[in-house]
Amino acid sequence: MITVYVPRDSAAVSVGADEVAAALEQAAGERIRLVRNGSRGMLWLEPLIEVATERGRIGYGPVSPHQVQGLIDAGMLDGADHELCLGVVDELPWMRDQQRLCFARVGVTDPLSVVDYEAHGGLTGLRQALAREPADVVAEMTESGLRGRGGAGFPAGVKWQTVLDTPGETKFVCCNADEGDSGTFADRMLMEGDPFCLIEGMTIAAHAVGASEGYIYVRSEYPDAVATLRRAIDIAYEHGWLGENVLGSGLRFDLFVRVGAGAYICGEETSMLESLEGKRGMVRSKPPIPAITGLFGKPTIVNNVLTLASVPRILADGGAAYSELGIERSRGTQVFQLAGNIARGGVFETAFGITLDELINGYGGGTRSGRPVRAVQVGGPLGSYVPVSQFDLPTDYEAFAAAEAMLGHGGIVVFDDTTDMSKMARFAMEFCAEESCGKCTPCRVGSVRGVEVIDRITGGEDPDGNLAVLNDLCELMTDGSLCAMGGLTPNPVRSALTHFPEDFTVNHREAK
Amino acid sequence: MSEDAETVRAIVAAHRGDRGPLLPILHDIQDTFGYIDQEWIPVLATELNVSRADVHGVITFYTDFRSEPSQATTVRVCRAEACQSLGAERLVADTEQMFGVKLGQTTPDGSVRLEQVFCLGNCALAPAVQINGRMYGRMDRARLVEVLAKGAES
Amino acid sequence: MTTMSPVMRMAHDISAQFRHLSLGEAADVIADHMRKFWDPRMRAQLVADVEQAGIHCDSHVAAAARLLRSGGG
Amino acid sequence: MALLKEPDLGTPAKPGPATVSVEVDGHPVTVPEGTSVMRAAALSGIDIPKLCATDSLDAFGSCRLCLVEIAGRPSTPASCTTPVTDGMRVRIQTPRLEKLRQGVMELYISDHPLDCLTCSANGDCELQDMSGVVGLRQVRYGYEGENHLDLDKDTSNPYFDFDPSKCIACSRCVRACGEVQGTFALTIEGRGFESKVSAGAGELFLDSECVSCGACVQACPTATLQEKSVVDLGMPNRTVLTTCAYCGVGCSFKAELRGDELVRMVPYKDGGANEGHSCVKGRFAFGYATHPERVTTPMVRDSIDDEWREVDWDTAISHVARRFRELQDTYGQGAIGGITSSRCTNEEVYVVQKMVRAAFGNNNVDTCARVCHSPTGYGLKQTFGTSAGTQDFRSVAQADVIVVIGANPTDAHPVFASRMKRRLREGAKLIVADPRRIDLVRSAHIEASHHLQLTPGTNVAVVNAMAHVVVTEGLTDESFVADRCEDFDAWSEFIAREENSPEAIEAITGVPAAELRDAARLYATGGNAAIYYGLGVTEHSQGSTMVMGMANLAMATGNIGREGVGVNPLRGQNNVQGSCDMGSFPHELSGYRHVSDDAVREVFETLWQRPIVAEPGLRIPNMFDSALDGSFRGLFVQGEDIAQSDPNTSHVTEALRALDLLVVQDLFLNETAKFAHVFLPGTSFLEKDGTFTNAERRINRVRPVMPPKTGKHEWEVPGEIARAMGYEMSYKHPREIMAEIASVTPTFAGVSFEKLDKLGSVQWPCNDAAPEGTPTMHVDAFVRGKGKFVPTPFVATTERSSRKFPLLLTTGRILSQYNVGAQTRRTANVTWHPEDVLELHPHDAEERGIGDGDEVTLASRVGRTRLRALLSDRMPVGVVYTTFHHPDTGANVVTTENSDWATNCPEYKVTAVQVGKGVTR
Repeated sequence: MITVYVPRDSAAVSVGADEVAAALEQAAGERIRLVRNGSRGMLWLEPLIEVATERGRIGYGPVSPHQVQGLIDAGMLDGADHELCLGVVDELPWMRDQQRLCFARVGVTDPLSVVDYEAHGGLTGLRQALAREPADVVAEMTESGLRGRGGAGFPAGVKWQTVLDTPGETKFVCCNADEGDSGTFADRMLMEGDPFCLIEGMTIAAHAVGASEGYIYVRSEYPDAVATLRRAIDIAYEHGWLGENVLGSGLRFDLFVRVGAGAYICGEETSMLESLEGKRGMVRSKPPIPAITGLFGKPTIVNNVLTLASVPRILADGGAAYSELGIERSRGTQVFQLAGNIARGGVFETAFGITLDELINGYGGGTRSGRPVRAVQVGGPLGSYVPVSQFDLPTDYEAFAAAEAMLGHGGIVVFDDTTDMSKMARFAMEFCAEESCGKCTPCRVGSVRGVEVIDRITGGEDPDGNLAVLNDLCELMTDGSLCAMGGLTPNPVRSALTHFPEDFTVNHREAK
Repeated sequence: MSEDAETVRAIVAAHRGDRGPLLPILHDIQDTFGYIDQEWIPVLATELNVSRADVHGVITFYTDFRSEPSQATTVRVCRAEACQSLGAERLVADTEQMFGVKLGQTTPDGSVRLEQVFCLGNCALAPAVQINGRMYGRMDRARLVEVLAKGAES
Repeated sequence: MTTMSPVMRMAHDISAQFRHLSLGEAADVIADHMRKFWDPRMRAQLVADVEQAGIHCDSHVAAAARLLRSGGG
Repeated sequence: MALLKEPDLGTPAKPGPATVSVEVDGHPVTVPEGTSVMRAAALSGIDIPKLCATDSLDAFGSCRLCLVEIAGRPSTPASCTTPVTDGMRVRIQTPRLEKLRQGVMELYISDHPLDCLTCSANGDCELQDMSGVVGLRQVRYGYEGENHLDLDKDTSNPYFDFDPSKCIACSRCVRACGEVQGTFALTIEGRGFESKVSAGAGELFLDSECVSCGACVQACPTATLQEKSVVDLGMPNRTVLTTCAYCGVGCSFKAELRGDELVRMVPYKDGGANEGHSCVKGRFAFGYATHPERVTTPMVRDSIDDEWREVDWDTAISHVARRFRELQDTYGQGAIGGITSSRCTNEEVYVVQKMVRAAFGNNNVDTCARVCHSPTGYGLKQTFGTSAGTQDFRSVAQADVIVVIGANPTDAHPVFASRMKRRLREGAKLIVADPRRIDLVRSAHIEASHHLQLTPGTNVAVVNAMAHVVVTEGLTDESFVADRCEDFDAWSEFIAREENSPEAIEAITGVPAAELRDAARLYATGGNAAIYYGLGVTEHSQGSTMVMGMANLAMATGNIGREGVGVNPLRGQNNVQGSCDMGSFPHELSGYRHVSDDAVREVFETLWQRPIVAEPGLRIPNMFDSALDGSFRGLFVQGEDIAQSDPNTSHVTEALRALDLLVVQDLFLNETAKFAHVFLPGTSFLEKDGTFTNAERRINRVRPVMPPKTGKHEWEVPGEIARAMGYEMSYKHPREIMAEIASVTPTFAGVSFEKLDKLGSVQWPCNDAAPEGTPTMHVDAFVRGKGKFVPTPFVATTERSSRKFPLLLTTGRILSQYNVGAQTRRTANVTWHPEDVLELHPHDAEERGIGDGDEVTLASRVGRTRLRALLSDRMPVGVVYTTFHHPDTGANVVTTENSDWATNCPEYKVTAVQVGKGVTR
């Protein structure tokens, strides 16, 4: 039997992977073992077929269903050459140059195969952790220098230490899988492509802080991730990886998936906790911090998917090994996501420090439209627009902050030179108005007024006066908002104004 | 109504023991009936020992929950930045023109409902559209027509 | 159902509470209660009613009434 | 005084000593740990601008007006949600902050109607105030943007309007409804800019779960939620601090007037009983005081079949005095008596009992507590040594286990219920013993751990079984019992008997033995355990026994003498505690001292210059019996409608008809007045000057809001009658009456109007030993020395169901109405409860072919009446329930003469009845 891989990842499926898989089954069902793996992350190549050969896994893509028969006829199952043949996937520069820690198994294994999981290093970290005292596990995390991958970059070890130090019979581990930012999809790909990794990371966290229950809060826009996670959790229970005696260690840990219901704000950690409690997703004031007063008022770890998915490897290899990667205070690897108008979009995991230019123009191949890049938005809809002139910025939390930008979770959305940046600024306010929880005034009312003021500016109505109003509003939202939603919405607006002021003048707009 | 109320109670019962179960319950109700009837709010409030206002506040906070039944095919066009970078706004305009209704509206014959969505996690294969829960990438007017035609069969 | 006078009815209500005591103890408690809370006219009425009821009267009530009479009502 | 605006420190006080020192704009202040920066600033004398913050609610952090700068931090945190840390240096007035605040106000005003000058909240609007405070000069966004100005007004509530166009979405109303009131009737609908306050599931306020407590109106910083009376009459301009005259909670209110017109009643934050909260009765239902049916002129008639004749006060008083003397001359000194009112002030009550004792020369004085809480007086006196609850209301915040027996606080004592519910939401456990599934058993965010759904009339069996579990399972607090109590051994021998075991009583009470055992264990081992009870305890043939049974249980587990524990009656009427304290019982002088005590009598005899009879007088039921046998001929009734409120109405009315002289003093021509010969107009609480004592022994001032509509203070009347009868008794002011009370009553020795005006209120005992009063009683020793265990054998009531009367009727109250309804029926509160209804279980209804809303006949051995049926699974099968707020129904037509063996408190709570469809026979 020849093992053939066709991703089940929903991005791959969105461009026909299911149809390709069906065509393969039909054309060569009896000759092959078809594995629905996660995606390798080279999304421009999806649907990507991989055939296991003695040379390694040979890739073909992107494949249309109607091309499948031809590929088989051309000897694909033996790894034969073809115009769609990419060669050995692991040797492609895109794959070769990555340092895949989080994504080591994603695209490689069958996401729901426990055999695959253990064969590729799964459970090593958990076993290491369970053999050690909780405080030692937390110390390892602290040593790794891992910072929250959700965007804020708070040191994970410090958070865990706080939860460990807070007394409480009941503690929780919550995974924030409400990946709502445009330009990010790594959480989704990991949940669909290596769910056990997340489960393992959360279990380690539970042991480290004394938690007995965990919740993964997934947005409803990710139905495939939800289904995969639920299935994985069932399998984990069946194998004693979860439940009342995890791997025979005596640890009790129960894990649940909860699904959001269409509210971007629930990606904000306190809003997510409210939502998990069955309430309106209204942002809470801090203090108290969730580590002390979190879900249902109990000490709670809230970490992003990739933060938790980084944990097994840290425990397996040691915090010191992890911290050797990266630069400055940004340690380890970041899973960059190249998105939008880009020729080669996908995930690229590498140590911090790589420049935007290497990512976008190097690995990403510039725009998909073939036109010059005008700007990229880094860190989601609340991130700044970075002009090409700043493409030498190293990917480092502090370096970005110094440039009044935000590295965030490493999502990068590329725009070409046809983009009207005043529209993007307006959209930032519109998005905020659409998704604001409505609790604080600067965000609730300010975002609506922001749209109106930008319309006045671009409409030529007292541009100078209204620009002053917009600046004041941005200042108010930044300094006055309750949470990052209102507080960071001015980032895209201001950066668009700073770097592309011409887009806000009537003349320019009329010329376009 | 009473039969439906029994179903609602059974859904609640299935979540007994869950912490903070309102959202999972609302999802299950909507999955079962396609919407959340106003008349079930008192039933939920009683069963969960919260107030009617509590339930109403939650339902209206989340855009997923519908209070009207609908048989329509739901077409959700992503309008987030990554999709905008590859013409999401044009796709929105095309879609609105195709169906003759705006985002947030249902066609007069009740067959298609257009919605906006902000990010489906398919940002490297933009623009993305979700049709009845299934995601499509690299979407344009032609492909949308094709997909909807196929969807009508399956 | 025979109709009892109000004081007799009340006396029976009180005596019913002290069945757990011996007759002597109960009589003391009941009489004491009546001295503390009953208008002297009511006590006098009870003594009269008990006399009239004779042997048909509840033993506890009768015993308490005897104490009330001897104690000067 | 001028309009009283209470300071608002922004966030609630934190407990504990002031240990954290901070500096606010250079001003040092030291506050308890956990205090917000906002509150610390306010305490240092600096108000930080705010809109969503108010010190009755937890900090929310939404308006962002209260931003501050803190040395060493780059951000501008909200001062309401930021706790102080030692050495913190806060700046609240910097150019950056001023700009931010103006920015926030600019946003608010860009979505607000510009009608300040014609707005009903003009002058009482925090939004308006803050615009001024932050120096808003322009709204650069203009007023053409998206807004909420066209939202419709909801005027459905009879007392307040909701105008969402003026809402600033601060959520204060929503939070008040949840945090303060505990009803959760409000929410925010939608999100973001579309956020809007919604009652229930997008309903009108009137149709929602709203209980009209007024907390939302109180909390609203704008004109969004506003009293209709303010809209109609305009802003008040002066305040009189006074006390509510409804239930025994005794809420403090600011009566706010515009000139001489009462505009609204606003709960007073410094009120010890209510701490700024209110209910629909106290907050809104005061209109009866000026109702056109008020009688303001004395009236006389020779026979009850005659028409009333208006007379002047002198004529009325001399008529009353002459007729009373004549009756005494003919039928003896003991032929007349008086009943004091639990709704009148301590001073008014005191003078009535003094009139009876000194001028009538007998002890025939009783009070309406006879028919409600007399067993409390008896039971707690026997066991603890004083006839009052052991705690203050605040104590409930320290309770870990709360036991509610025969009380329905959410309807009858709503403000205390809110305090209790707050504690329950914090995690305290609840045990409810009640035949009905009252709201406390299960309502939004509250759920009892145990509902002991006992058969009416079996309280004593239940409390005995709980004590049995305590004693036999070794859960007794042995050191407390040994050090503090007596007669334990005899009691424990009695209680440990098999007949008192949960298993043995299950058949009697219907309460599963296992449930009862669990409840007893929870009570004994769950931390601080507090018992609260109501008339469902006292109004039984064993009411007094039950009170002692609860006292035994509390003593056995050591749940007496500190915060969070105790045995606490929830008193029905505003001054029922006070009327009892004042010596209204026929066997007791003020302060619960027996008339046979020579030393006590001597104090009064010396002061009053009259001999006091050393024997007890007649109690109310005895008065009726004596009226029927002809030995009792004249009665003065102060503010009580005995013909409606007392049991077995036909017996009562027969007795009243038999009287030669019935003098009724009341606001309205009530049911009793139908049998009266003289009607003396009484004053409402808005006209009174004096004190009320609430269920927690708290003496509160009642201050006149308006002059007496009757032309005479009510406290003057008994004195004038006494004088006309030849006994000199006069006071120039009620403060002199209180001074006399203090001089003759050791527990009141330290009470004076001056002290009350200074401290706000005090809880008796208040004397040299406790100059500022006594919140918790029996702390080091019981009032009687040692707590006394009293064996409490269960004796079943003689009122039993039978083939002819197979159901048991129990009675109670509803939130919107009060007692006989004389007051509340004359307000818009009838909107919620226009008639009494009979609640019965659907099974019992089905058996009788009764549908919801059908008219039914309710019959007992003594009478029958008719009312409408309400099918409800709150009732157990076999038990029916109604209220007695409406005279048309006259629920007491069916209640019997059975009564508590010790006090003659009527057995309202158990009547064997039959219910039939339609109005037959």
